[in-house]
Amino acid sequence: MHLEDLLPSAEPVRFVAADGTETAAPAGHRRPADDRLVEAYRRMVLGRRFDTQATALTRQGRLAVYPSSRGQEACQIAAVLALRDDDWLFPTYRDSVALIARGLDPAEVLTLLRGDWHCGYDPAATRVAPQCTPLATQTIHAVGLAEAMRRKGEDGVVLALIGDGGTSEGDFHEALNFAAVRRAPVVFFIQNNGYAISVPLARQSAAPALAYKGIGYGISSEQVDGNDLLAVLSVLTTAVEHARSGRGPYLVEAHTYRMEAHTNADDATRYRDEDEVTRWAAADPLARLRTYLMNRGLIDDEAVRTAEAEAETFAEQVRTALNADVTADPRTLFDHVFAERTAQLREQRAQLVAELDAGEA
Amino acid sequence: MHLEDLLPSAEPVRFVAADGTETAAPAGHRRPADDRLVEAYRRMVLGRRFDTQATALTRQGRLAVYPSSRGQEACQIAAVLALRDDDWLFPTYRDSVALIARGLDPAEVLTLLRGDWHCGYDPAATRVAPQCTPLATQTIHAVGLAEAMRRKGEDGVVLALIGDGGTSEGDFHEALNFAAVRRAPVVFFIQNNGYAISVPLARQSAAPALAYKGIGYGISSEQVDGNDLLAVLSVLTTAVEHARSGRGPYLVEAHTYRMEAHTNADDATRYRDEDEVTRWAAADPLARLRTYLMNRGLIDDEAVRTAEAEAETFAEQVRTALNADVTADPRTLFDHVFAERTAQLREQRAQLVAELDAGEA
Amino acid sequence: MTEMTMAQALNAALCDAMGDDESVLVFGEDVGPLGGVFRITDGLTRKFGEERCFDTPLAESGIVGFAVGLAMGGMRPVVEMQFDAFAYPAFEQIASHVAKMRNRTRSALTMPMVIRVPFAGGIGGVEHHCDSSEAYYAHTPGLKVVTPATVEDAYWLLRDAIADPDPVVFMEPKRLYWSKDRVDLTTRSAAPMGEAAVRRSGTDVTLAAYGPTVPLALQAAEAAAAEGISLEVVDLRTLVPFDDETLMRSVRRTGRCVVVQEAQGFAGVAAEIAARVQERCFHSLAAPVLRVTGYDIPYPPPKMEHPHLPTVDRILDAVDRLQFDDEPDLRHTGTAA
Amino acid sequence: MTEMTMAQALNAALCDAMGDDESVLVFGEDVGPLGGVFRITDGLTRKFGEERCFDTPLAESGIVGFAVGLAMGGMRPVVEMQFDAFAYPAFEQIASHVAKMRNRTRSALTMPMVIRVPFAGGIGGVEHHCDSSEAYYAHTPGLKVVTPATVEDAYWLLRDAIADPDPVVFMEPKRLYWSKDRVDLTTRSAAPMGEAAVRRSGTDVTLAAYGPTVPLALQAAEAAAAEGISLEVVDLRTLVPFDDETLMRSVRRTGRCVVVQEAQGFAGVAAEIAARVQERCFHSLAAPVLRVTGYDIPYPPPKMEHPHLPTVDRILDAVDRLQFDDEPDLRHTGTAA
Ligand SMILES: Cc1ncc(C[n+]2csc(CCOP(=O)(O)OP(=O)(O)O)c2C)c(N)n1
Ligand SMILES: Cc1ncc(C[n+]2csc(CCOP(=O)(O)OP(=O)(O)O)c2C)c(N)n1
Ligand SMILES: [Mg+2]
Ligand SMILES: [Mg+2]
Repeated sequence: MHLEDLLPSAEPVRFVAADGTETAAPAGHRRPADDRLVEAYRRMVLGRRFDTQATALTRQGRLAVYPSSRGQEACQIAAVLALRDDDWLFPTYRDSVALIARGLDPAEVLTLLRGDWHCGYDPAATRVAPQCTPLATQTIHAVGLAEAMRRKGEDGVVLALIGDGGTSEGDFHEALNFAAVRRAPVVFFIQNNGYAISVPLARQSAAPALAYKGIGYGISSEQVDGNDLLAVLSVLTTAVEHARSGRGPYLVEAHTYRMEAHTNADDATRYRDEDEVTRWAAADPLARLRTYLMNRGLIDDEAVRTAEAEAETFAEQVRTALNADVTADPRTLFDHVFAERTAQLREQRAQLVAELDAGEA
Repeated sequence: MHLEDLLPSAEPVRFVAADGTETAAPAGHRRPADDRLVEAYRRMVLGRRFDTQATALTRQGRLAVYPSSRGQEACQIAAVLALRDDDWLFPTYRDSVALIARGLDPAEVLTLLRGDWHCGYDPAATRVAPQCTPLATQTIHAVGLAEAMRRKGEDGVVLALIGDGGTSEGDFHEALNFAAVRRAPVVFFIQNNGYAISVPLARQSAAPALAYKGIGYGISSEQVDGNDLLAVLSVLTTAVEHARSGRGPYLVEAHTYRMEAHTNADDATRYRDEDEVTRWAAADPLARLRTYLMNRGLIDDEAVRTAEAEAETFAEQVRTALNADVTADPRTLFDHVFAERTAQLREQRAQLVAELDAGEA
Repeated sequence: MTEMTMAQALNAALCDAMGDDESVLVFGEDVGPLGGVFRITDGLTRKFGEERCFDTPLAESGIVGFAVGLAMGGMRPVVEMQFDAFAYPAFEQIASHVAKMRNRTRSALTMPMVIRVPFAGGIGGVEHHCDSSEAYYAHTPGLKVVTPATVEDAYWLLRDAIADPDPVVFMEPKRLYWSKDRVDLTTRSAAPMGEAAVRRSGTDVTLAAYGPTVPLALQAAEAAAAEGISLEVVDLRTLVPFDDETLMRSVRRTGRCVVVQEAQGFAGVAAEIAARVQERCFHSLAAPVLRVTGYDIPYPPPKMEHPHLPTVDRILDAVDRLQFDDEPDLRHTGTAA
Repeated sequence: MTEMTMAQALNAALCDAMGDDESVLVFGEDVGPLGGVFRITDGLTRKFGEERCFDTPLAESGIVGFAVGLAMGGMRPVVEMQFDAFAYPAFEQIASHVAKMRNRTRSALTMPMVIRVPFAGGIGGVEHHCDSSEAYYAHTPGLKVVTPATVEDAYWLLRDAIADPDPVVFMEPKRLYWSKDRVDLTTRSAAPMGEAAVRRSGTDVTLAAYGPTVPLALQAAEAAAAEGISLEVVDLRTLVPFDDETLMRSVRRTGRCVVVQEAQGFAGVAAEIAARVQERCFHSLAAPVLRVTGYDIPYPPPKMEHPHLPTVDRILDAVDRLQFDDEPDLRHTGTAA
């Protein structure tokens, strides 16, 4: 392994400039096939609409809370497109759009945020781990799962998502090290959106770029323009192939931006000014991809309208799905603590049931 | 900050070859002054003798356990010589020789290992933190202490010792990151002695060298031949100056070898073969420095005899100091849990005292 | 007398402590410009500058370990753990260093630090945001554990904790952050940290509660009074060190005791209290010491937290089971088991 | 019948479990070629190869988190924490994932894993090597907690723990590693995990003990017999789930109970047991349930661990305080306080 392979490019990989014009192709990186790009656009439109819809639903009290990924759609969609259906995805609370792009049921994806019983979807069936809140803890789970797949003779890859703030946690360090030492087929994908709630990257790390962490573990690394779908998809595809071919883990950092506040409950004006947000708005990943595809004649106004209409229908479905009130039966609280209820849980459940029957609780 | 400053030299810095002959001076590194080298030799002889004496004392049951640093004396002594008296040292359980070199009372240094009350010496007075067992936890303490010094207007530096195995712990990652973000005057010194108890470095890390971890935090880093006193002292001196001058933390990895088993209780034959040990014996840091100083006429047989005689007298003192049996008064168990004993501790102490008076306990 | 919330009282305590003592430093995640997700540190960076109140990298073990080093260097760190479950990464630093440093250095190094932990539920938080973790700390020798239940206590207990020469895990009941009271913080009437307080006197049964369950116990007492049963409510305030005197004096008078805790019951603080009470007041007890606690399950999702949490009804049910008719209650003597 | 130590029985259990089930993986620090610092995994790498028993990087949170991922993928990880206090870095992984994964996925993902923790003292270990941490796990919903006291139980309880569909924290009493017994592991007579066992029947007092204190309780019973007092010794074996039935049946017969635990007393498992016993057997109790535990101090250095640890004398003193003369014992009713 040469040192060069372990260090990222000096500048983030980029295929398309903020204004949608194609830049000089970055050395050693393949531009994704056109059909993949068109498909990516479709899903980005859908993802963007889903995200704004979810944020709207918090105002109507339909969702307890929602962490938006608006502005990060290039990362969300590329992460999914880079994977096969039998690969695993380890998302955080912020990656609902990726789950939608992977085809999960929106109502299920939002189950937890509706305040209902946990996680909603079936992780085993969808090969998507429960969205993880304790920061960085999922990255080491990803390594264990990748090893389990290898042991079962599967050639699956695991893609673990993490934010810039999460990279400061000890578990991220331990995960990178375990993956490298065990040559696990894991791609660690950092969505560096500039903030950990209110804390800017400068207070989080003094590294030239987070992608420079890879070499300290012997992990191949790259950094990309996180708002350029072509760049993110190209690099993640390379990373996934690298991992699948048995050459060990790969670390990718995407430079992007969180357009909304941390969640609907957060007040971003307390720690960042509007100009910054406006500057990043000009680098919007969706507009950028649309202009690029238009320029290359890969889509036309008609295609755009279709995609947007499709997204509207989807948003409509989400609204209706979430209109139904969550009905949670407290008796189920005791059903999944253990495979079988312990004597203590049987006792406690009996007390609750008695209360419910007496109409007390 | 240029990337080059953050990456270590491709090869470990070395001034003196294993056979004691001087090598081509490594670019950009200053050879320590002759008098410092002679002083270093004196302390290495003393340290080596102390170490063998301590190991011997475990056989006589005078010490519960002793983790030897035989073979690592160049690191142990250089770490101390690179510091001023008002700088702080954060040692691990393996660094007793460094504490001796810093002038601490051997009986106090060995207090904990004698099974007596904890830590022995006064950390505040000696500016040596208690020898730390929970791996890597001391590295983040070092960052906090460095910041406290800065706040008090002191220009002190903190040198934190850690082993190769300890670098795998999350706390090491968090410590490096805190130090870098807060530009704390801390030197992280990894004694890579090839093993974490029975686990060889290859199972601990896949990094080209542990020193490559620095760049991932924006920390200047270097790697050295850990059995070459000149190299270790030269690089650590540079690192300490770097930190003291406000340029932030520094990471140094020394490639060395643990000649003894992990502790007297460990059986190294279970995980490493004699040839390996023999090969490293040829790279002995003490013999290397002696030959080098002899070649340069900086010491002669007379000086060697004096140093060894001095070491013998010291060993003698250690033996007598440890001959006295440890007398521990159980009543003191309640004295340092809190500044003042709580009602519960007063009650519990009273019960113990009653037992002692009744001659029960 | 000014009206303020518990959150504002905590903020005032931090502000006054920082004003009085230069060595008091406040840091953690989002405690700077944002003022903390619960706004407990609101305005501190503006008032005292980045040097005194600042955001750290996102790493709890690092935050506490950094505080350990600062304390070794003579500072008084006050760190915020953003939510109860997010203090777990710091458990080794807390249990092996914060709690033991004084002891292992024979007081040559001390740990005058405060670890603030917003804890427990009742606020509709999603998973990992509503754990009750006080027992982990209370069981760890070398840590003091404090939890306020009133606005006034929030101010004074935090001041005491910061002034204390030893490490204090300061458990803040999230659901009481927005509770209001009219208080005068210029003169102190609150008892010192380490003492429990009788919040309501009664004659029939002693309710022992702390933090989030104190207001609940008071409501129960009110309801019971209507039924002619007189409940005494003891707010423990400090779990470590424990104030046996106040609680035992009460139980010895009432002869009956119910402990109310929000945390899952098994091996929790309520178990310790029940064990102590029967050890020390056995011959005054007319009935077993009963516990009203959360179930032994992971904290439930927002829509289901109500059935998990102690309620006035459960407290009154427990009181009813205290055999005022001197007939043994078979429901809990386990004959059924 | 062959004579073996508890360490050998644990090794045999791991060996047989690995032989029976390919998905059982053993890993941790120094468990490979070295066979673990206590040699519990001795020979497993030789017998089953590096793929089945291997050394990991030195990071406990990583070890447990890696096991979580393996369990998500259908494996049965059995991880070793080298010493009790060195499991603390893994606390977040244990409390927030191992304990909750089944629940937060409605059993779509399960955690059939075993976390082996050599715990408690009595072996002259230096600081951080002798913590009693069982209460931290017992208080965490979603974890089962088991601790063997006999050579036979060491084998069967570990087999049960590995076979269990849920995560088990398996607490191994260090000081019993070298205890010997003649056992026949080909046929099972040991009760299943989840049940307590009466190790010695008696009529006057029930001694409840687990792990390291069980042999001590038996010695105390022997000594008491000489004085004409008949002690029944209940070995709890499993702390979670707790076997109320066996213990309460005993206490209801004897009317008296002493709980013996090595861990610091405050909010420990003994507190839970005392609380449960008086809740469920109040009307059968002739005296308070007393506890004999370690002091509420950091575990002492080797030369001073003896005065800290429960002793036969302390157990007998507690038994003496159980008011056989029906006179209230003022020493513990707190009137002195
Ligand atoms: C261990 C832990 N500590 C603290 C938190 C509280 N918290 C939730 S999100 C967040 C910021 C995370 O920032 P980043 O990793 O950059 O991800 P982003 O939210 O920007 O996508 C924090 C501090 C947590 N969830 N887990
Ligand atoms: C957190 C923690 N886990 C495990 C241990 C047990 N342990 C003590 S020393 C050691 C090996 C450390 O190796 P290394 O860091 O290379 O230092 P060395 O002993 O080689 O000097 C281990 C695993 C510990 N002390 N702390
Ligand atoms: Mg972020
Ligand atoms: Mg080593």
